[in-house]
Parts: sequence; structure tokens; C-alpha cells
Amino acid sequence: METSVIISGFGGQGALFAGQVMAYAAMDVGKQVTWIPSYGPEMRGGTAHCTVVISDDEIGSPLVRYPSAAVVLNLPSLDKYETLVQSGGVLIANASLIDRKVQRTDIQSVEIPANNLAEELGSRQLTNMVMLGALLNKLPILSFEDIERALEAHLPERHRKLLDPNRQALRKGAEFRG
Amino acid sequence: METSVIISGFGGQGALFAGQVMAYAAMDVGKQVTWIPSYGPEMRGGTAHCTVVISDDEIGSPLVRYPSAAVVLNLPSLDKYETLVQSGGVLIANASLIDRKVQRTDIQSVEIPANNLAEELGSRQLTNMVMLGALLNKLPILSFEDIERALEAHLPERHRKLLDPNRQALRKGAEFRG
Amino acid sequence: MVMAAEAELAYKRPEALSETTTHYCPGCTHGIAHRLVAEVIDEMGLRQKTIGVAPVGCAVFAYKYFNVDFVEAAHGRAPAMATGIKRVLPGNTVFTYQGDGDLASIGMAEIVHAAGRGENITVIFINNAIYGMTGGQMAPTTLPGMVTTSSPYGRDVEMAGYPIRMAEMLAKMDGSGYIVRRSLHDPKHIRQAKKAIRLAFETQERGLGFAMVELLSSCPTNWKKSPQDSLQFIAEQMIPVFPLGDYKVHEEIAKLRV
Amino acid sequence: MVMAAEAELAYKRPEALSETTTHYCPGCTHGIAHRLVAEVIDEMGLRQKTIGVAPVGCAVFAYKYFNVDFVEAAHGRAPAMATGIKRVLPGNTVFTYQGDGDLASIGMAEIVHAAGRGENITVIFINNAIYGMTGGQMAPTTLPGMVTTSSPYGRDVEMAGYPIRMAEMLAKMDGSGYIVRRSLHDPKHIRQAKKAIRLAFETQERGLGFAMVELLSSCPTNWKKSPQDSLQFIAEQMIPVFPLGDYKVHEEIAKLRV
Amino acid sequence: MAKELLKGNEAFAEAAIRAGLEGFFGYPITPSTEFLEYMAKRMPELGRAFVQAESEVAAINMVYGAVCTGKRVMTASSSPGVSLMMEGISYAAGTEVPMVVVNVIRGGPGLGNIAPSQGDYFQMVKGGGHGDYFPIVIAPASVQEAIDYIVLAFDLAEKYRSIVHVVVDGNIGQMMEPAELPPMRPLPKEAPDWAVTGAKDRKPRILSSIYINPKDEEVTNIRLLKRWLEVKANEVRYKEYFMDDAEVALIAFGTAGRVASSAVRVAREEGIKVGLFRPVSLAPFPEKEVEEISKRVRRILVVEMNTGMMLEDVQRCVRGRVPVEFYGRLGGVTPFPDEILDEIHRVVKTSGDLEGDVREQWLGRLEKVVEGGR
Amino acid sequence: MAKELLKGNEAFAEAAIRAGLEGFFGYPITPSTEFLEYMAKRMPELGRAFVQAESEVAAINMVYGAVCTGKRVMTASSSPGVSLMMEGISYAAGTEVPMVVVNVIRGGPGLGNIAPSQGDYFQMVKGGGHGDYFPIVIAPASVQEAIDYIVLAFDLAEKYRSIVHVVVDGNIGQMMEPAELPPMRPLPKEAPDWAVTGAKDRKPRILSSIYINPKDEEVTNIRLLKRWLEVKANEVRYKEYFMDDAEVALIAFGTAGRVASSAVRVAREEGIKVGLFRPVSLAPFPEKEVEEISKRVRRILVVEMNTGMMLEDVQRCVRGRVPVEFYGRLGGVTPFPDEILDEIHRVVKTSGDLEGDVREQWLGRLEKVVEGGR
Amino acid sequence: MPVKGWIEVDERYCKGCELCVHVCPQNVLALSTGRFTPQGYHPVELNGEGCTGCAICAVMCPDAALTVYREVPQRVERKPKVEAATT
Amino acid sequence: MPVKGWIEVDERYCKGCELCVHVCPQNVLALSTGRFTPQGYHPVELNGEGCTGCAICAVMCPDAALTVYREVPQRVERKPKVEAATT
Ligand SMILES: Cc1ncc(C[n+]2csc(CCOP(=O)(O)OP(=O)(O)O)c2C)c(N)n1
Ligand SMILES: Cc1ncc(C[n+]2csc(CCOP(=O)(O)OP(=O)(O)O)c2C)c(N)n1
Ligand code: SF4
Ligand code: SF4
Ligand code: SF4
Ligand code: SF4
Ligand code: SF4
Ligand code: SF4
Ligand SMILES: [Mg+2]
Ligand SMILES: [Mg+2]
Repeated sequence: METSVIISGFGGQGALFAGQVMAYAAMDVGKQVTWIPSYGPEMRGGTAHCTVVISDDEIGSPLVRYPSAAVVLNLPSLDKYETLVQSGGVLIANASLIDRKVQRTDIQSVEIPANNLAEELGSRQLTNMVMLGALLNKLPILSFEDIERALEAHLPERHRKLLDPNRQALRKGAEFRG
Repeated sequence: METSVIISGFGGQGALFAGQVMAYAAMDVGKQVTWIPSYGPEMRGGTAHCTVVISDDEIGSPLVRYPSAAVVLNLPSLDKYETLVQSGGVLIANASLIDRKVQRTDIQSVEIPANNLAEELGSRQLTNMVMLGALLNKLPILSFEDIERALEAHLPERHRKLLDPNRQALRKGAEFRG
Repeated sequence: MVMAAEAELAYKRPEALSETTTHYCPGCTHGIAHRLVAEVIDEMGLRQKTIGVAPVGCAVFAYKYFNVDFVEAAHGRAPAMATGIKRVLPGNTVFTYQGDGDLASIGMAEIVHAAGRGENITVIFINNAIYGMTGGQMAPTTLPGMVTTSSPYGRDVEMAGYPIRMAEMLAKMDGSGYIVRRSLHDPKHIRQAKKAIRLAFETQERGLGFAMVELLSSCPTNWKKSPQDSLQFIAEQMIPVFPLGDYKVHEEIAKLRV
Repeated sequence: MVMAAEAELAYKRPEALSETTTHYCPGCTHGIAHRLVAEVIDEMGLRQKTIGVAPVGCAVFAYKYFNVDFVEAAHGRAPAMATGIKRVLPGNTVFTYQGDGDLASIGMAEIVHAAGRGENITVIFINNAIYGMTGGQMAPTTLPGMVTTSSPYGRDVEMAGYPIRMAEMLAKMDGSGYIVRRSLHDPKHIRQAKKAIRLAFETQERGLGFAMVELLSSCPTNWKKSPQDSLQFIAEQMIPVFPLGDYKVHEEIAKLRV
Repeated sequence: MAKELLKGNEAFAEAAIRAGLEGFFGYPITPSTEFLEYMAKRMPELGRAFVQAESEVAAINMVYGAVCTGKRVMTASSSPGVSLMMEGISYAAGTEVPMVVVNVIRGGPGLGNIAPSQGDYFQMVKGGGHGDYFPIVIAPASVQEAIDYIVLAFDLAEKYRSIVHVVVDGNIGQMMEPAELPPMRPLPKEAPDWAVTGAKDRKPRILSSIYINPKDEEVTNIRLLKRWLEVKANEVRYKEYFMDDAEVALIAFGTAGRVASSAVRVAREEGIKVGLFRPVSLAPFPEKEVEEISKRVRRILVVEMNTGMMLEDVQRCVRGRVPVEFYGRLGGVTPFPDEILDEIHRVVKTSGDLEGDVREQWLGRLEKVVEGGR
Repeated sequence: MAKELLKGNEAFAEAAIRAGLEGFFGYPITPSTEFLEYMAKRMPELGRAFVQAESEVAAINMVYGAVCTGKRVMTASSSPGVSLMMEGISYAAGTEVPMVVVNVIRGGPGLGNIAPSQGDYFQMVKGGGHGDYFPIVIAPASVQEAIDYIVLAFDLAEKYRSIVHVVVDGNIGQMMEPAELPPMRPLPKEAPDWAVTGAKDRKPRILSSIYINPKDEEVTNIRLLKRWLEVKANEVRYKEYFMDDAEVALIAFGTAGRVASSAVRVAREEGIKVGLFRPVSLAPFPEKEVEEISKRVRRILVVEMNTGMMLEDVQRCVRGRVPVEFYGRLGGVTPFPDEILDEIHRVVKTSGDLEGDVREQWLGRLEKVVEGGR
Repeated sequence: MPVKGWIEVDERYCKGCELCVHVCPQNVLALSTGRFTPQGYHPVELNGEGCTGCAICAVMCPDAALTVYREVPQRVERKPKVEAATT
Repeated sequence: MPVKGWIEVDERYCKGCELCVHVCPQNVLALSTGRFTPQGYHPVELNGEGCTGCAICAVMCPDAALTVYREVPQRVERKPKVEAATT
């Protein structure tokens, strides 16, 4: 079984890091995983996205056109990925910055005001973890414990103090019921 | 019929020019012809040689390993080309500078003291024409008139005064009986 | 506010700039240099005969921003490309616009020889002490001790060499007609820079040889400074290493008043 | 003549020259430069740790003529190759030997940046105002008006540019430790040239940065002059364009007496 | 050592260091710059040589000089930068010194863009420099392979005194994957017996690529070719996926190979007897293996991120036994698995054709894909 | 005009001038220097641009600039110099500007020597620069062809806005043969509609090879490839000798082709049914023609002055129909007709073998020839 | 009486870099933090009285986003059409 | 009394360029026009009395073909093994 997730947003919204956390967690539980960022001119435009593929077998393409799930942090990302999520897949949209509804009905979608929830926890920086929490709730390829262990092991030293808030953000995202 | 001649000597002995005169003459009488010099490091060593191929048909290789004739102005050239002249071919050796006999008996060879004959005509510079005269005598692919017309047409302006001596040198070479 | 007939236009975007938003980072002085070149082209009425040569560097898209014919050179080779153009179209005005990686690193031979040949071209040289486009590596002009992504411990002059001062070097070439260094860090210096650019084009139009204006410029993004702090960095850190001044001025140009 | 025990050897072919006849034309001063370098290597006892870098040019076979390890660089790239060697073998002595086409034309970027980096190498630069090896084309150092096979009407400075003075230019680089120009046209100047070569190697041994000795040299063959007339040409025509002198001397070297 | 989540370019660089790298000379260019930046940090830490050269021309000639001392030295660049290295690479080949060059290929020709591409296949494999020489070309397809093959690259370069190109694209350089780094190798104490190190108590050594007498050059060319035949006999590397009973074979390398493997996996799930042959050594090309495949399968589909370059090598080996078709994306576009799956479906459904220009046929299909916005 | 006895390099240069050359930018290198020297003399006489550049890198970029104005401009160099032009050539290809580059190939790799060689076949034909592009490559084999094809080169370069390489070797450059120069073409008054000339009363024009968005680059690559398919359809050129009833076909280009034609002529006199196919356009390669030949003949012998480069293109087209064998001389050695005649004798006497590495087989024979002092 | 002037900001170009803000001698420029340009920046705007039309802001602006007007006290004969302020 | 000296010419190296001939202050060098070196040049030779062993010829010789000896009036203690004359 191969699961693929695209996380996409403005630069600085933590899309790449959220993907890396998933990748670490997947590796630590013994799965195959690839993480690949966008790079180059797209970045200049201000968007950043990454693709994470998690599998039990050797992973072929680290890039997928039709992901199992998409986590979109802003409107351009929703516009781009909504149509691409596999039928039956998952779409997590950041309602704080996206002022339209998800159109598709053949996928599970969550519209979560992630910025607001993050700010409630004291920092906008936690937006990405809120979104990730919401994702894992719908797409339980990794447990919260897996993610938390990954955070613990791989969060850079200088961000250590954010460990707890990150945990809370994950939970908050997971618990959100639109 | 394809006839090939290699003319070889020290740089400055006029080997290249003698070949060019043949090439001009051949062209002017409507034959196919190629003239190709040695170039590069060999020249640094002080030898210069050229290959002239004259034919009624389109000429393939401008280079031949086994020429119909060789005109050798010095000893190293004799050493190199004596063995290569086609059986039945012609070898003209400059006896003024070569102090050994031609060994082969399956070819027509002429050992001619070309420097001396040229000096008799007033200039060492005529050595090449003496040798060419001797060649044409044995290998009548071109007539003396052809060569003289070529000299007339193609001798550079500043050497015009040498036209007559060149003619004489050709005759002298042709008339030489070893 | 009355937009009366009495209103005088005190400043207007030059015509030689196209109506395109640049991709430069906010506050990057590449934009100022572009504007000045465009103003000079307008003032001298050269727009319809100018051919620009864009570099590889942040200014790679310069061709989009000017309202003139443009070609895009290989990294460092703009002076060679400009030479090719100018030699077959001697009546046109040809300028290159190059960064310090482009001009002073990979393109060193081409710029020196364009100057040596006295090629009648104008070179706008943006010295921002860094490789902007590729994400902040050391340039030949990087200051001693300056941290970049390829001098992570600060530029160690023992291992990575000393800043190269192009204006001083090229002024040594007999083919050079006009070689100066200016800065873009405040309005006063910007005005001086513009005048220099004007004279550099005048040098070309008069066939007086190779002309280059070196402009000390900022890179807020890779210097990791605000646009304003970056200007201060130019004034306080760069100018001492790269003194402003006229390094070579053809006598005909020295007489000129613009 | 008595070959007595009282006989003192006043001059002997240096050991650092191999027992090989060079391919240089008779009277070509490339040979003198070789000899001087070999004498210095002998005197300083560097033979066993020296690595030479030969150019593409008439000196392409320099590697055959010295009794030291040698590599053969691509045209103009000897300073880069020397940099590579010196950086991984900092304890060795590394020198390049380059012609003016090699160093001042195609290799301009490499020599400027080797100087800029203060690369601890020694460069012997043979300025003969021509491309010897390829049969006498114009070099960046060709004198104005000089006829060569690629400037058949004489070097026209308007079209083909001005002679480039490398010593002056490289002396401008902060990484340079020792930059001088000497001539090989008579015994007195040859002695001075040798001293300069000695100091250029001393500069390297002391780690004082980039060192270059520019040597005005003859090319009888392509100048179409006798060896002796060629020396006169250096004295009368070349020196005025390429003034002899010390363009940069590190203070430690200036103190040295050799 | 355990697996870590490693970024391609950095893993690559660290692996080279652990293989005993003593000098790195390079010039920044996206998307290989991280390689240089990593070296800028690590090499001085280890007291080893690092120089940011003034250009790729200078970089390759610094490497050329440094490898002449017998030490492990390399450079890394991307397409336009590698073009500038062609003269230097040809010199090193002619001098018979080991040299490792990494090319992170980007979209071209010209300045192009910085996106992943395989458009330099010909340049790398056929030798973009002048003259007869035979570079070894290795194309890793994962971070682990990048690590393993950069180490191998040094070993092969030394064994055969040859150029080794390691070619990847930005995907592999930018990707993170779990992988294991090798232990740090101790640096050798002795220089090899051909290296220039100063003629201490021995005869001087000369390293040069000049053979002014053509007969000597011919002997050199023969020596190089013979060595190459040895390389061909010993150093062919490839990977197979589902090839045992495959009736249709995909042939693809690097990223295209990975993407193809995803498509093949899905097709297998659909019951299609398709396999993937992924050359790892592009040179020596797995000629015999491809020949054998062409005797076994019904159809071959070559997938590349270029206009069909390896395709020509495949065609040469297949010798018309079965139809060889092509699918490629261009200019920095990485194909997605679904496109290749579509191609597999098409191939199994149609009968195939030995005539006609396969590039022309593909171009028609590609234009539809592009028009469809994919 | 009547035939004159003309030297290859000079005839070549004069023909280019008469074809309307308005700029020459070059750097001296044996054996192409006479080309530059001729230009140094003639171009100023005609008031046209001549610059001795500081290097081949500069030269090609000067040409790149100058061709952007729509004028006919060229350079000429030899192998190492051409390697330095690879980046610039790739840029010009990506910018879709016409560019003519003459390569007088010399022995390599590296500095090698200055003797005639065909060792740059791959570099020229497959594109030694980075990225997907398709140079037209023309290989004249006589002074007359040099003249005719340099003129054609400009026409093709403009027609297809393409790179055209004209490749010869020192034999053709140094040789004198009777040949006829074309009349002097008048210079065009107007620049083409893509050229940069100053935006006088029109919109500005931009010439660039950058397509930062891969999708745009892909569209460009497709455009280039389509144009190439057109070139393939229209511009294949070759010459045949005694091919009508040939049972054995020699395939050889340039000097090797001429030498082979001598051997073929002698073999015909001996009654051997052998012919010669001489590709003139190495790219586009005469694929269909070689394919047809492989259906007609019993055996094919490829002759080159390299280690077997065009050989691979022949193998690709022959698709295993008949044995393809190889004979080459290396490193600047020009074969003599007698060696090739020996090969013809050998081929007609033996039965031929479809298996095995033909290069390996040839190498064994070559070593005997070399040992024999030939 | 000081000359009166005003500026127009072309929001296609303005990137909110604030360089003009820092150089304005009258201190009458500021970012409009409530609005975004099409490129997603806060544009600059006049936020006070006292602009003299000195055009110093325009001289500084890297994006040529500013047009500057100056009120002319009385009609003058010679009116230079458009003259860049820095000449 | 002038110092006495003499030279030896290594004919493997001498190319008969005459540069030594021109610089010899004693004018005692000349080409030996009757002989050829292995390379085909006329070698230089001492053709008169008066060589002082000054080694100026050797300093000039591009081919390091010359060895120069000097007669030492009396035995000296310190005898530098080989010192190139130009140091
Ligand atoms: C041959 C080649 N080498 C390297 C690069 C990568 N590259 C692009 S821009 C650049 C340097 C840009 O720096 P600079 O010239 O200072 O311009 P800036 O961006 O600072 O204005 C480099 C190294 C390239 N495109 N081509
Ligand atoms: C890349 C390249 N370009 C050109 C050449 C041809 N070439 C060989 S030597 C030389 C110039 C030699 O002149 P210089 O450096 O002045 O040395 P000299 O022979 O005068 O001592 C040239 C252009 C080459 N070998 N390689
Ligand atoms: S990276 Fe630096 S130089 Fe480039 S646009 Fe941004 S600020 Fe300007
Ligand atoms: S060609 Fe000139 S530089 Fe070269 S060896 Fe002869 S004289 Fe010396
Ligand atoms: S300087 Fe220009 S771009 Fe910056 S804030 Fe002011 S108007 Fe906007
Ligand atoms: S014109 Fe002068 S006063 Fe008015 S906003 Fe600009 S800088 Fe300030
Ligand atoms: S200088 Fe040297 S080479 Fe020349 S003639 Fe004298 S000894 Fe012979
Ligand atoms: S040593 Fe002095 S005197 Fe004797 S030959 Fe030489 S130069 Fe003349
Ligand atoms: Mg910069
Ligand atoms: Mg020279």
C-alpha cells in the first residue's frame, strides 16, 4: 500500500516542515518514505509544496499527479490540488485563508480554520501542525504518537520549546469537527 | 589511370612547389589532380613532402602509401620512400646530397646530381626543377610544354625572372643520363 | 487635490522601462539601476537603436523590463556577445548589464578583453558582493570575513582570496574610455550614478572606447537584512573596500556637461 | 689548455634541466627562461619537490626539459591546474610556465583569479608579443602596428585593441605577493631576470601569495628576424611598451638579499 | 550505521567525503549548488581542500591538476556548467587520470531552466568532449544509490584511470529518503605510482595528453579502447523489476526509471505482464542484457526525460527483433506514473510496428498530453 | 567561373565570404588557423567584421551575439577549441538562431596532436553541448565540396534557424584541388523578422534560451524536434560509388570516404562487387538509405578515422539484417587505400558473423597493422 | 511658501520596500498596511500633508512605482515636457 | 694579468644561434662553419685567445650548451662546488 500526500501553501507556512515530520515518523516506524519539495522558480512565486510518499514496499516515483491526500494552506493550492486528489481521498483546506468551499463530494474534505486555531494556541507558526492533525485524523497512516516521537527526535534544538505547543496543535487539528 | 608522385626533401628545397607545378599543369590540361603537403610536427623536423595524384577520373585518396613515383631530394627521403615505390615505378634521387646507391632493381631509378646541375645553371633554387625534369622524362604523364605553361601561368610575379632558368632546369634534368 | 494645468510632472516612470513588474526582491537596488539606465536611454533618445545584453544572475530577466531589443547571454559572456553585436551593427547602441559573479568571476576574461580591445560598448556592473540568483554564494567581490553560503565561516582571504576591484583593474586598460564606481545607497549617490551612466553611454555614442559604471548595489535577501539596513551596509561596509570615484575618464568626456 | 686542479667551474648546465635538446628555434629566448628557472631550482634545492605546469604554446614540451615532475595543462588553464595541485599538496613547490597567448588571452580569467586568491604559486610569463607555436598570430601583447599573420595590415588598435600589460594589472590584486617585469635581451637583464625568478620562488616558499615574473622574450622565427636582431627589437620596441620594473613586492621579499 | 533521512545532494556530498575525497573544486549552479555549499562547510572542517573556482572551466582544470597528484578529487555541476568542462574532461581522459564529475542535469538546451531533466544523456554517454574517449556514466535513482555509487565512482575511476560521470537530476538532489552513509575511509598514505608528487628519489613523472606523433596517439587510443572493453566486460550495472515473465519491457534510468517502476507496479496489479529494466551504468550500457530482453519480450518501451537518447542505444542492441517505442517528457518536466501507465495500456493493446520513426509517433502522442494540460 | 587550384582552408573561407559572411570571430588553432588568417586579410578588405577573440569561449559568444542580428556570421576551430564552444552552441540552439561552426578535427582526446582525425563525430553529431538540440552536421570530402557545403550551411542554418557544423580534417584543409568558387552574393538589405536590430518603429524583440517554466521549455523542445524531423525529411545528403550491384557496402565519410573510394575502385578492377556509400550529412544521418542498403547487400564495412562512432548509427539502422564490420585508424593516422583494400579482401573471403563485438574484432586486426609498422 | 506636490503610486509595481518612506524629507509616506497590491505587498501611500513634489522618493524607488507632481505657482512659458528629476 | 678561462660546447644542445658570439666581451667565439651538430647546425667554438672565463656567453646561451672554466691563480680554501655565474 502506497499513500501519497501533497502539502502546499505560501512559503513560510511550514508546508515543507510538516511533510518532513511525516517523513521522519514514517521512517522511524520502519516504512519506506520519500519527501520531495518543489524547488526553483515556483518558489520565487511564493508557493512551496512537498510530496510525501509512504509505503511498505520500495517507492517508485516520489512525485504523484493524483495524491491520496492534499493539505492546502492557501487558495491557489486548493485551486490546484482539489481536482487532483484521488477519488475517495482526503483534502484538508485551511479555511482561515480560503474563502470558498471545497467543491468535490467524492472525497473526504475538512475545512479547518487552521490559522485561527493556531493563534488560539499562541502562535501562527503552529498552523501546519493543526493541518497535519486534521489530516491524520482522516488518513491514519501514522499515529499521533509516531508524529510526536518524530517531533521529539528531529525538531531542531532551538525549537525545542515548541514541542508541547506542536503536540497540542496536532491534537487540536485532529479534534476539529467542521 | 591514376598516377601518384611523392616529392620529398628538406624544407626549402622546393619539394612542395615542384608538386604544385605538376598540379597546375595537370589541371590546365583537364585532368583531375590533388596536391597535399605534409604539415605539422614533421615539418618542425625539417622535412617537407607532398603527394600529387593525377587521374582521368575522380580522385579518391589524396594520400598513397605506394606511389607510382618518388622524387627524393635528400637521404632521409630516400630511406623512407625507396621501399614504397610501386614495383615498376620511378625513383628520382638527388645524388648531390645522397651518398648511397638506390637498392631496388624492380623500379626505374635515376640518381641525378641535381644541386650541382642547378648550380651550373646559376642557382641552387632550381634543384627542384631539375628533379622534376628527370621525373617527367621517366614518367611522361605531363609534357614539358604543360609544365612550362603552368610555370608561366602560376609563377608568382616576383619570381617571373626565374621563368627561363626554370625551363632550362627542367630540360637539364630531363636530358641527364646517369 | 486639483490635477490642474498648473501641475508639473516632476517624475514619471521612463518609457524605456516596459510595463512589467520585476521579479526582484522588495528593496533590491537592481531596480534602481534599471530605472537609471532607462532614464538615460530616454533622455538620449536611444531607445529605438539600443540593444541590451542580459546576464545570467538576478538580472537574467532584464530583457523583459526594458522597452528595447534584448538578448540573453551565457553566464559571464555578455561582453563577448555585445562585441559580436556591436561589430556587425556599429551604428547601434549596445550595453551589457552584469552582476559581480557574472562579470568578475566567470566572465573575467571577456570583460578584460572587451576593455582591452576598447570595444565601444557600455557596461553596467552591479556589484552586490554576492551571487544573488543562486542563493547567496561568495562572489569575487564578497568582503573579507563576510558569511555566505559558500563561505560559511566568513570569507577567509587566505583560502578564498581578496575582493577584486574591477573598476581599478579595468582602468589600467588602454582601451577603456570611461571607468567609474558609484553607489546606489541614497538619493544623492543615485543621482551621481545616473550621471555616470549617462556619460558611459555618451562615451559609446562618441566612439571613445569601453565604458563601465560599477554600481555598489544591495541584496537584502541574501545579506539577510532589511532593504534599508542593506543600504547602510553599502555605505558603511562596502564603500571602504570599493572606493567610489572616477578611475578613468576620456578627456572628451571630462569636458562634457550633462 | 691544462685542465688543472686549479680550474674552477664558472658555469655549468643546471641539474634541473634534463639532458634533452629542446625543440625551440635557434636563438629563441624561451631557452634562457628555462635555464634560469632550472638554476633557481638547483640553488634553492627544490628539484625533488617541484611540480611544473606546462602551457599550450611553444613551451608545450617544457615537461621534457626539466628534471622535475610535470603536468601539461590545457591552453590558458595552467594557473587553475597549479591551484588544484598546490591545494592538495601545499608542501610542494608549484610553478607554471606560460606564453602570452596562453596567459594573457585565453587564460586571462585563470591568471587574474589565481592572483586574486593569492594562490601560492610561481608563474613564469613569457611575453614574446606573438603566438609562437601556431605560426605567428597576434597576441594581446602584440605591439601597435606590428604585422602578424592575423593582423596582416599591422595591429590596428582601433579594431584589435591595445597591448595588455599583465604585470601592471596583476599588481593591482591584493593576493599578489611579487609581480615584476624583466627582459631577456642581454646578459645584464638576464641576471636581473634570474634574481626575480629566485624571488618569485622565495615568495612561494614563504607563503606570501601569488608571484609572477613577466619576461620579455624573443621569437626570431615569427618576428622574421635573426636571433640577435630580435634581442634588439626587445630592447628598442618592446621595453617602451612594457616597462621593466617591480610592480609589487611583498615587504618580506623586499628585505631579502639573494 | 542506521538509516537516516537524508537529502540527496548532501548525502551525495557526504558520501564522497567519506570515500576519501581530498579536494573539491566547483562553481555554483542550481540545482547542484547544495553540493558545493556542503563541501564549503565540511571540507575545511576536515582540513581538506575546497575552492570555489572562478568558473566551471577553472574548476575542471583545478580538478585536473589535483587528480594528477593521485588524490581523490571531484567537482559537481549542472548542464551548462558541465558543457564548459568538456575540454578539461577530454584532457583528463587523454592523460589517463581518474576523475569524478557529478552532473545534476537540468532542462535545456542553453540556459533553459533548473528543473529535472535527462537531456544530457548524449553529452555524458557519448562524450561531449573532443576525441575518442570513454567515460563511465552511472545514473543513481535514489538517495541510497547516490551514496553507494559516488563511492563506487571513485573506485572505478582509480581502477581504470578513467572519467566517471555520476548523473542525477534535481529530483534526486532535492529529495529526502532514508539512507545509510558509509563509514569514513581513512586517507591513503601513499600516492599511486603514476602520480606527480615531486620527484623525490625517483625519476621525474610527466602527465600529459599530448601525443604529437599520430602513431603514438594511436597507441594511446588503442590502450584506452582496450581498457574500455575491460570496463564493458566488468562494470555493467542495472536493476530489474518484474522482468522474469514480462512480455512488455520498459527501459528507463534515473528518475524516469523510478517513475516507470510505479507505473509497472500498478500495471502488474492490473495483471499486465510488464517489467522494468533500469540501467544503472549508462556507459557501459547493458548491451547484452538489452539484447537478451529483446529476445524474450514482445514489446519494448523506452521512457526518458529527453527526446529519446538512450532510445538509440536500445535500438542498436535490439537490432529490430521487437518494436521499440518511446515516451519522453521534455524541458524539465518529470512524467507522472499515470502517463506511463497510459503508455503501458496503449502498448499492450496495440500490435506494434517495426517501421516508422518512433520519435515521430511519440511526438504526436506527447502533443496530446501537453494540450491536455498534463 | 573557371576552376582554380585551391587550398582547402582558404577556399572554404573565401566561399563563406562569398555566401554573404558579415562577421568572423575566431581563435587560432592548428589545423584551422589558416581559416582565421584568411579572414584577417579578406574581411577588413571588404569592410566586414573580423575579431580575433581572446578564446574560443569568447569567439562562440561573439558569434552568438552577432547572429542574433540576423547576419551571416561564423567561426572555425579545431577539436579542443570546439569543446570550449559547447555551452555557447547549446545556447544558440536554445535561442533558435542560425549559426555555422567549422571544425577541422584533429587527433585527440585532450591536446593530442594536429593530424587529421574523425574523433569528434559523437561530439558533433550527438551534440556535445547540454540539453536536447539537433545540429545539422555536414562532412565535405573535397575542396569543391567544402566550398559548396559551406554555402549550403548558411542556407540551412537560416532556413531552420539551426546550428550547422561543417566538419573536415586537416587533409581537406591543407589539400589543393581544382575547384570553382561561387560568385559573390550581394548582402541582404533587410534583417529577418526575428533579429535584434534596435526596436525602431516596432515592438522590442528578445532572443533568449531561458524558459524558466518547464512546460514552456517542453513546448520549445517539441518545436525544435519537429523542425528536426523536417530537416530529416529534407536534408539528407550522401554520395554513392558503385552501389548499384554491390554485394558488399563500405560506409565512410569525409577523408575516410575518399580513401575508401580508392580501395573500392581497385577492388572493382579486381572484379569484386563492392560499393561505397558516403554520407555527406552526418546529421541528419541517411537512415533510410542505410536501411535500404542493409536489405540489398551481404556485408557492410564501416571505415572511420576514430574508434567506431558512425558505426553505431549504422548498426542502429541496419538492425541486425547483415553483419556490420568496422575498420578504423586512430589518433590522427589517415588510413591508406591498401589497408582498406585488405579489409575488402578479408570481408569477401569470410562469411561474417552477426554476434560478437565488432570493435573488439577490429582491434585485434588493427594491432597487427600497427605492429607491422603501417 | 513651500511648493506643493503630490505623488501617485502605481500599485502594479510597488513592493512595499519602504525605501521611499525612509528618504522622504517631509516624512509623508507610509505603507498602507490594510491593503495588498496584486503581488501581495502593502503599497506605500501619502499619509500626511506637506509633500513638496521634490521627487526624492521617486529617485530612490527601485520599482519605478512613483509618479510625482508639483504645483506650479504661475504659468511659465518654458515647460519641460517630462524631465526626470535626477538629471 | 687577466684571468684565463675556457669554454666547452655541448654540441647536443648548441644550435648555432650566435647569441654567445655577439656578447663575448673578448670576441673569441665563432661558429664552426665546417662542422654540423647532430641537429644539423654549425656549432660555436672558441676561435681565439683571450677567454677570461667570465661566463657571459653562458648567461646568454638559450640552450645551456656551454660549460665555462676559469683558471684559479692559487689554491683557495673555500671552493664553491658549482655556482651559476649569475647569482
Ligand atoms: C555556466 C554557468 N555557471 C553557473 C550558473 C549559475 N549561476 C546563475 S547566476 C549565477 C551568479 C549570479 O551572481 P551575480 O552575477 O553576482 O548576479 P546577482 O544575482 O548577484 O545579481 C550563477 C553562478 C549558470 N547559469 N551558468
Ligand atoms: C583551446 C585551444 N585553443 C587554441 C589552441 C592553439 N594554440 C596552441 S598554442 C597557442 C598560442 C601560443 O602562443 P603563446 O601562448 O604566446 O606561446 P608561445 O608559443 O608564443 O610561446 C594556440 C592559440 C589550443 N591548443 N587549444
Ligand atoms: S536575490 Fe538579492 S540581488 Fe537578487 S533580486 Fe533578491 S535582493 Fe536583489
Ligand atoms: S616559434 Fe618563436 S617562440 Fe616558438 S620556439 Fe620558435 S622562436 Fe621560440
Ligand atoms: S520605494 Fe517604491 S517599491 Fe518601495 S515602497 Fe516606495 S513606492 Fe513602493
Ligand atoms: S515628492 Fe518629496 S516630499 Fe513628496 S513624498 Fe516624495 S519625497 Fe516626500
Ligand atoms: S648561444 Fe648557445 S646555442 Fe647559441 S651559438 Fe652559442 S652555444 Fe650555441
Ligand atoms: S667565458 Fe667570457 S670571454 Fe670566454 S667565451 Fe665566454 S663570454 Fe667570451
Ligand atoms: Mg552579485
Ligand atoms: Mg607568445
